[in-house]
Amino acid sequence: MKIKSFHGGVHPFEGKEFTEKKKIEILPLPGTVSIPLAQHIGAPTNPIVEKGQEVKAGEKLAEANGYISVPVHASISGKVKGIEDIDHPVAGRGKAVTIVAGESEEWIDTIREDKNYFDLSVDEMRNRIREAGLAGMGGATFPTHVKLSPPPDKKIDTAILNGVECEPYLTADHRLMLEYPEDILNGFRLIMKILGVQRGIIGIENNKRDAVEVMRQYINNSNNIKIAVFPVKYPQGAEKQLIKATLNREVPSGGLPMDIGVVVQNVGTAKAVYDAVAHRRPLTHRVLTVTGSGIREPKNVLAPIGTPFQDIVDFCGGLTEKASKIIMGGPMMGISQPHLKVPVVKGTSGILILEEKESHLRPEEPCINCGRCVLVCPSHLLPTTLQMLVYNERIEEAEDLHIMDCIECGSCSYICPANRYLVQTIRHGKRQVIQARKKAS
Amino acid sequence: MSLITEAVKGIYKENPVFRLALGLCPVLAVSTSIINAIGMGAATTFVLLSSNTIVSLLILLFGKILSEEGQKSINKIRIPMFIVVIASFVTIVEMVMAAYFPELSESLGIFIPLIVVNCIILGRAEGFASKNPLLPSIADAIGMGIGFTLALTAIAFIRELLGSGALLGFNIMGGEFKPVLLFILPPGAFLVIGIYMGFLNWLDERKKRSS
Amino acid sequence: MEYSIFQIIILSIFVNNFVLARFLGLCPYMGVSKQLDSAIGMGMAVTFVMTIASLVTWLLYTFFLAPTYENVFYSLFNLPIQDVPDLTFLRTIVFILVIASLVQFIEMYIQKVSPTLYRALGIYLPLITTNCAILGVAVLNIDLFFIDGLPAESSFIHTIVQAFSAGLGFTLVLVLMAGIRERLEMIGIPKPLRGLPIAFIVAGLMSIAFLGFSGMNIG
Amino acid sequence: MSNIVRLGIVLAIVTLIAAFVLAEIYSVTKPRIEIQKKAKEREALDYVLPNAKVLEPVSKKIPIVNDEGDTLYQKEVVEYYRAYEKEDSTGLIGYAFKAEGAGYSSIIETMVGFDTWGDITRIKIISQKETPGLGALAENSEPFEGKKWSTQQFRDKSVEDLKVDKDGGEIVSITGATITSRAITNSIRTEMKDLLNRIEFSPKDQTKEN
Amino acid sequence: MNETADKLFISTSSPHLRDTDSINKIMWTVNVALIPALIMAYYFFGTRALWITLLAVVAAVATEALVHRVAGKSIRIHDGSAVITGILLAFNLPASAPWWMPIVGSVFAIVIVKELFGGLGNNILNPALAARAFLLASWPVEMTASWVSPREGTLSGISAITSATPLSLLKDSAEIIANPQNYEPGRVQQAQEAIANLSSSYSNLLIGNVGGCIGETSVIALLIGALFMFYRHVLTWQIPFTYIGTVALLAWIFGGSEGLFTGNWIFHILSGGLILGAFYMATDMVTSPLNSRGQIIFGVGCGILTVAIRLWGGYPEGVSYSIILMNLAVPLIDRYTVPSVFGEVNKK
Ligand SMILES: Cc1cc2nc3c(=O)[nH]c(=O)nc-3n(C[C@H](O)[C@H](O)[C@H](O)COP(=O)(O)O)c2cc1C
Ligand SMILES: Cc1cc2nc3c(=O)[nH]c(=O)nc-3n(C[C@H](O)[C@H](O)[C@H](O)COP(=O)(O)O)c2cc1C
Ligand SMILES: Cc1cc2nc3c(=O)[nH]c(=O)nc-3n(C[C@H](O)[C@H](O)[C@H](O)COP(=O)(O)O)c2cc1C
Ligand SMILES: Cc1cc2nc3c(=O)[nH]c(=O)nc-3n(C[C@H](O)[C@H](O)[C@H](O)CO)c2cc1C
Ligand code: SF4
Ligand code: SF4
Ligand code: SF4
Ligand code: SF4
Ligand code: FES
Repeated sequence: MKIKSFHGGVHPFEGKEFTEKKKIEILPLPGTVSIPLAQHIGAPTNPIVEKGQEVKAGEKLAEANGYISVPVHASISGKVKGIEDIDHPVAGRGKAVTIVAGESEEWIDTIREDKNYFDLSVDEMRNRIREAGLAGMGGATFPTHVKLSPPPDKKIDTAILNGVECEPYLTADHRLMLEYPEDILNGFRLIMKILGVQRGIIGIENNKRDAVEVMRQYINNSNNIKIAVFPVKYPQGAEKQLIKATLNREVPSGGLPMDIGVVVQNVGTAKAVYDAVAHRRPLTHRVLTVTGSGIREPKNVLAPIGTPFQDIVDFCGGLTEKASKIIMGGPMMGISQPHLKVPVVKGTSGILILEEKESHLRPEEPCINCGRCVLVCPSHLLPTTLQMLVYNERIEEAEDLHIMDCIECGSCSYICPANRYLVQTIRHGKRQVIQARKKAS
Repeated sequence: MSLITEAVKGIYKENPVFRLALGLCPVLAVSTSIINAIGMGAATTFVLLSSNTIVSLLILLFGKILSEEGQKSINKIRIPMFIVVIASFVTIVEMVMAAYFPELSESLGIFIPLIVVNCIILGRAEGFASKNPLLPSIADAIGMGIGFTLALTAIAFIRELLGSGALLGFNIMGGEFKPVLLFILPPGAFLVIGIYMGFLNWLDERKKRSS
Repeated sequence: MEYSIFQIIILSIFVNNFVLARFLGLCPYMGVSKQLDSAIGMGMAVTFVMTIASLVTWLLYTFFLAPTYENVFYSLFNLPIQDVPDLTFLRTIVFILVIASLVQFIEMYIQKVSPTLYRALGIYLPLITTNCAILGVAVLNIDLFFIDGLPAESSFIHTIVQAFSAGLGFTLVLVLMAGIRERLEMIGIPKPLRGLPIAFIVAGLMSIAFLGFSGMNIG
Repeated sequence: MSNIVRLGIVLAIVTLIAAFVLAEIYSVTKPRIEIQKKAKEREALDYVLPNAKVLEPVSKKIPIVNDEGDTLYQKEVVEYYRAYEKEDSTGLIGYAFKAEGAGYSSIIETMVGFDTWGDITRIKIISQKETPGLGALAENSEPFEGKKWSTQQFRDKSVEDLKVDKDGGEIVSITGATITSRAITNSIRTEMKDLLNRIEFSPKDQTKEN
Repeated sequence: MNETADKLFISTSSPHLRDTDSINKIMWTVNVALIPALIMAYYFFGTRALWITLLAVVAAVATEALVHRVAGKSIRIHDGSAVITGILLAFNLPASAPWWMPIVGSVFAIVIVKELFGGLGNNILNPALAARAFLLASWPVEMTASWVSPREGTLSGISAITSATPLSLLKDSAEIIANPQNYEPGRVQQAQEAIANLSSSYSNLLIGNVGGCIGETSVIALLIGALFMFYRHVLTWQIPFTYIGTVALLAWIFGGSEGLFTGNWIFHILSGGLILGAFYMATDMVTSPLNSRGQIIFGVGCGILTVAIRLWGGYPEGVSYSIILMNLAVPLIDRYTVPSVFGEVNKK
C-alpha cells in the first residue's frame, strides 16, 4: 500500500523508553473509588444507586441519559458512600459515586463467555456495547455505539484501528497490542461486522515494530485486514491525519470521518468491544501508563476506573522530590491536575509526572513571524494570525480563517521558539466563537 | 467665545496640520526650507482670510435680500459658490506671486493652485464662516492660518536645519556638519511630521495623566 | 527632451510616485488606508476619475483657455492667432469646477449603468472632489506637456498615460499601506504613535524604499 | 423657469464676476510675469556672454503636421543666439544656446555661450531638479580651483575638451554625482558640435586677444 | 509519602512539552554564522572593518537597551537581534565609512525602524537595510565615493579601477559600450575587455578579494555561515533559492550587452550583496512572509527588483532596495497566501 503522510506535525522527545518494555501490572484493589457520572461526550448519566447501598463490581451505577450517552458501572465491590461533587480530571468538578471497598471482591454474575458471539445480530452487538458503557478510549470518549451506527445515507467502506499512540511517553496502547492482540483483533472484526465493511486497516507508528510483528502474526490468514506503518510524527494518531495518511482522503472541514466513509476506533476501544460483546463485560478498568521523570517506578497499570491518582502513584513507588506537575494523558494534549485526589476515568490514557524544570510555562516572547507554527499545523491553519486575532478580539475574522478547524493538537505551541501561547489562545477563541454562534441562533 | 480664543484655538488645540491632519500635501511638499514654508503659509492664510470674509459677507447678504425660500434654494449651490470664491483668490495669489516673487512661485510650483483643494479652506468656509458672523470668521481664519503656517515652519525648521545645515539660508551648523540629505528628500517630510504628531500625543497624554 | 510612453509609466508609478515623491493625494492616502478593501476601492476610483479629469481638462485647456492653434476662436471663428483671448488665468477656477461636476456626473452615471460598480466605488467618489491629486495631475499635465502654452508632441496621449499611471502608482502605495496598517492594528505600537503618527513613519520608510527606483530609466 | 436653471444662472453670474475680476488682475500682472519669464533667460544670456550688447535670436520653423499629413502651421523655435558687441548689431563676438540632458532625476537645462573661436565663455544652469546637496551642486559657480566642480571650469574649453574626468576628460565632476556632471558635459558637447556644423563655424583667422 | 496528597502541583494548559529552540538560539546562530565573513573582511579590508562592525554593534545594543529603559519595558538585549542588526548594518557599509556612520545608522535602525513599531517582531522593514538606505540617501558621497581596495585585489585585470565594486564596473562598462561616442576610444576598448574578462574574476569573487561593502564580498565565507544556519534549521530554502534563481535567470536573459540570453549570470550571483542579502537579510523572518508559498513569491519579487535596479536603475546594486521594497508587500502577500485549510478541497 502506498503510504502518504499528512502535512505538518512535529517530532517531540518520545520518552517511551520508560515504560515500553514494562508488562501491564494489575493494581491492588484500592480502598475507595470515586466514579464520575460524566465520563463521555454527551449527556451525563442518572444515578440509580443510593447512599449506603452495597454494590458488586460491574454493577450499573447510573443509567444513560438519552442516545448520546452511556451508563457507568462499579469497578469494585463495596458500599456506596455517597454521590457528591468531586474534582474531575477533565471537567474540573463533577458528581461521582464513591464506593468504599468491601471485605472481598465480588463481581456480578452476568460476565460469561459467549462462544457464538460473532453470530449475534448487529443490533444486539450494539446493544451490548452500549450497555457495557463504552466510550472511545483514544481520548475523546465519544460513545462508541453512536459511532458504530452511521446514518444509512453515509456509506462506510473502511474501518481504521488506531494503534498509533503518537503522544510522547504513553505506551498503554502499545502494551495492549503486545499482550492482547487476539482480543483487539476480535474486537476489530466485530467493529467491521457492525459497520458492514470489508476493509480494515490497523495504523501503527514505526517506533512499535514489535507490536507490528505481533499483530501481523495474528492477522496472517485474514486478507481483509492490513497493517499500515507510519513514520513517527505527532499527531499521526489524530483521526483526520490518520485517515489522510492511510487513505489519502481528507475529512471535510467541519465534517466527520463518516462523511468520507471511514470510522476510526482506538485499539483499547476495540478490546473493550470484544469484552462487551463476547463476555458482556462492562467497561470497569483501563490500562494506563504511569511515567515521567517525577515518578520512581514508571509502569503500565491496569486500574479500576475511579481509583484516585494517589493510589496509582503509590503503587509506582511514589513521586520523586522534584516532581511538580501531574498530567492526565500525554504531554501534548494532557490536562494538568492540581493534586492527586482526582480519579481515573474512561479516557485516562496515562499519568505523566514532570519535574520542576520541565513544568513551567516560559514567558511569552514577541512572535518573530518565523512561520514554524504554520509549517507544523496539521490543519493548515495560521496559528500566529489566529492568536493575534483572538488577542484583538476579532473573533469573526478568526472564524473566517477557520479557527474551528483547529484540532488543538498543540503542535504550534510546541514548536514556537517565542513560547507563544498559541493553542491556548486558540482554544479560548473557539469558545468565543461557539458563544457567538449560540447567541446568534 | 471671545475673538481671541477663536483665533488661538487654531494654533495648538485645533492645529489644522497636527491635530486635524488637513491639507497635508502642501505641508509635506514645501517644507524643505523655512522661506518656502512661510511663503506657503502666507498664501494660504491670505486665501483663508479672504474667502472666510467673502463667504461670511455673502451669507449676510443673502440673509438680507432673499426670502426664507430663496435662502433655502441658494443653499443648494452653496458649495460650488464657495469653490468659485476660493479659486478666484487662489488665482490672484498665483498671479501676484508669479509677477512679484518669481523664485518663490517657482519653488512652490503647483502647490499654489492646489490651495483650492486644501480642505482647511473649504472646511472653514463651509464649517465656520457660513455659520458665523464676520468678525469671528476673520478671527478663525487668522488663527487657522497662523496655526497652519506655524506647523509648516516647525517642520521646515527641522528639515532645513538637518537637511542642509542651514536656517533661512544661513549655514549655522558649522563646516564639520555633514547635512543629512534625507531630511530634504521626501522621506524626511513624512518622518518629521510623524514624529511631531507622536510627540504632541505624548505631551497630551502626560498632561492628562498629571492632571 | 521628451519621455517615451514607457518612461512616463515607469516614472509616474515608481520613480516620481504621486504620493511618495510628489506629495499629492496624501489625505486619502492617510485617510482611506486603514482597510484593504476600501483602499482598493479608493484606488480604483481615483485612477478612474484622474484619467477622465485629465482628458477633459486637457481638451478644455487646449480648445478654450490657451491661445493655441486648436483654440476654437482660431479654428472655428477664424480669429487671427494674436487676437485669440488668453484665458489661461482661469485654469484653476475652470479645472476645479470641471472636476467637481465631473465627479457628480460620474457618480450619477455609474449609479445608473452599473450598480455593482457603484457599490464598489460609490462612497469614495464624493471624497475625491477635494483630493488634490486629481487637480494636481491635471495641472501637472499642463506644466509638463505644454511648451510655452502650446501642446507638445503627443501631449494628449501622454496626458492620458500619465494620469492613468499616476492613478496606478497611487493605488499601489495605498494598497501597500493598507496591508501594513492592517498588520499594525494587531501589534503593540507605542501608544502615542498609534494611528496617524505611525502611518506617517511607515510612509517615510516606504518613501525611503522607493528611493531604490530613483534614477531608473531616465534617458 | 425651473429652480435648477435659476440656480445655474446665479452660479454663472457669480463665476462671471469672478472671471471679470481675475481678468482685470491678470491684465495688470501679465506684463510683469512676462518680464520675469524673459528676465530669467535674458539674465542667463547676459551672464554667459558678458560683453554682448545685442543678442539676436535665430529661430527655425518647425512644421506642425496633422494626421492627414497637411501642415497646420509653422512653429517657431529659437535655435541659438548671436551676440554682437555694438548696439547696432555689428561686431559678432559669439553665440549662445540652450543644452538639455537627462541627469539623475531630472532634465537639466544649461545656457552656454561660446566665442568666435569656438571656446566656451561661460555656462549657467537654468533649470534642474537634481538631488539637493548632491546633483544640485551643479549650479555652483564659485571661482574654479581645479579640485571642485564649478561652472567656471568650462571657461575656454572647446568641444573636444568636454568630457568628465571619469571618462578620461578634463572636467572635474561633482563628487558622488557623476551622472549629473556627465549629463551636463555631454549635453553641451553634443549640441555644440551639432550647432557648429550647422552654422558652418570656422575659427576666425586671427590671433586671439585676451 | 502522604504529604504529597495535599500538595498543589503546577497547573498549565497543554502542551506541556516544548521544543528546545528559542529566539535567543536562533538569533545567536545567525551571529555565529556571520563570523566567517567577518574574518574575511578583516583579512581583506583590515582592522578598520572590525572597528566599524564593533561600533555598529555597540551602538545598536546600547540604543536598544536605552529605548527599552525609557519605555519602561524589560530590557531584552540578550536575544541577540540587535547584534545581528549591528553586524549586518556594518556589513553593508564600505570600509572607508567615517566612524560616525555605523553609529548613526544603528540608532536609526533600532529607534525608527524597530522600536517605534514596538520592538522585536513588529517592525515592517528590515532594520539594517532600512538604515543602509537611510545612510545612502543621506550621505551618498561617503557611502559610494571611495571603495577601499582589498589587498592586491584586481578585477578583470584593470588595476586603475580596482577599488570600484564589481557591479559598478559592470554598469559603467555597459554604459560606455552603449554610448561609445561619449568616451575616449581607449576607455571603450577597456570596457569591452572588462566585460569579456568577467569570468576570470570568479575566484576573486568567491573568496572576496574585490571592492565592496565590508561583509558582502566573500561568497565562500557567507556560504559557510549559511550552511551552518541550514544545519540549525534557522533557514528554509524558499527565500534564498528562489531569490538567487530569479536573479540568475533574469540576468542571463536581460543582462548581456549582445542581446537577450547573453548575460553573465554567474557574475551577477557572485558579485554585490546578493549572497549576503539572499541568505541573511531577505530571510529575516520578522519581515518576510509567514508561509512557504508567500516566501516563494517574496523571493521571486526580490529577484525581479534586484535585476531591474541593477540593469536599469540609478544604482549599480539593487539587493538592499529590493528587499525593503518587498518587505513592504509582506502583509499583502501574507493575506493572499492563506493556505487552504485541511479538508477544504473536498468540501462539496
Ligand atoms: C492531536 C490528536 C492526536 C491523537 N492521537 C491519537 C492516537 O495516537 N491514538 C488514538 O487512538 N487516538 C488518537 N487521537 C484520537 C483520535 O482522533 C480518535 O478520536 C480515536 O482514534 C477514535 O477512536 P476511539 O473513539 O476508539 O477513541 C488523537 C486525537 C487528536 C486530536
Ligand atoms: C459533537 C460530536 C458529534 C459526533 N457525532 C458523531 C456521529 O454522529 N457519528 C460518529 O461516528 N462519530 C461522531 N463523533 C465522533 C467523532 O467522529 C470523533 O470520533 C470523536 O470526536 C473523537 O475523535 P478524536 O478523538 O479524534 O477527537 C462526534 C463527535 C462529537 C464531538
Ligand atoms: C538619494 C540619492 C540621490 C542621488 N542623487 C544624485 C544626483 O542628483 N546626481 C548624481 O549624479 N548622482 C546621484 N546619486 C548617486 C548615484 O546613485 C550614484 O551613486 C553616483 O552617481 C555614483 O557616481 P560617482 O561615480 O560619482 O560616485 C544619488 C544617490 C542617492 C542615494
Ligand atoms: C535568519 C535571520 C536573518 C536576519 N536578518 C536580519 C537583517 O537582515 N537585518 C536585521 O536588522 N536583523 C536581522 N535579523 C535579526 C532580527 O530578526 C531583526 O532585527 C528583526 O527584524 C527585529 O525585529 C535576522 C534574524 C534572523 C533569524
Ligand atoms: S490520545 Fe494522544 S496519545 Fe493517545 S494516541 Fe491519541 S494523541 Fe496519541
Ligand atoms: S492551530 Fe490547532 S491544529 Fe494547528 S497546530 Fe495549533 S493546535 Fe494544532
Ligand atoms: S512559531 Fe511562534 S514565533 Fe514563529 S510564527 Fe508562530 S507564533 Fe510566531
Ligand atoms: S480632502 Fe478629503 S480626505 Fe483629505 S482631509 Fe479633506 S476630507 Fe479628508
Ligand atoms: S490630498 Fe493633497 S492636500 Fe489633501
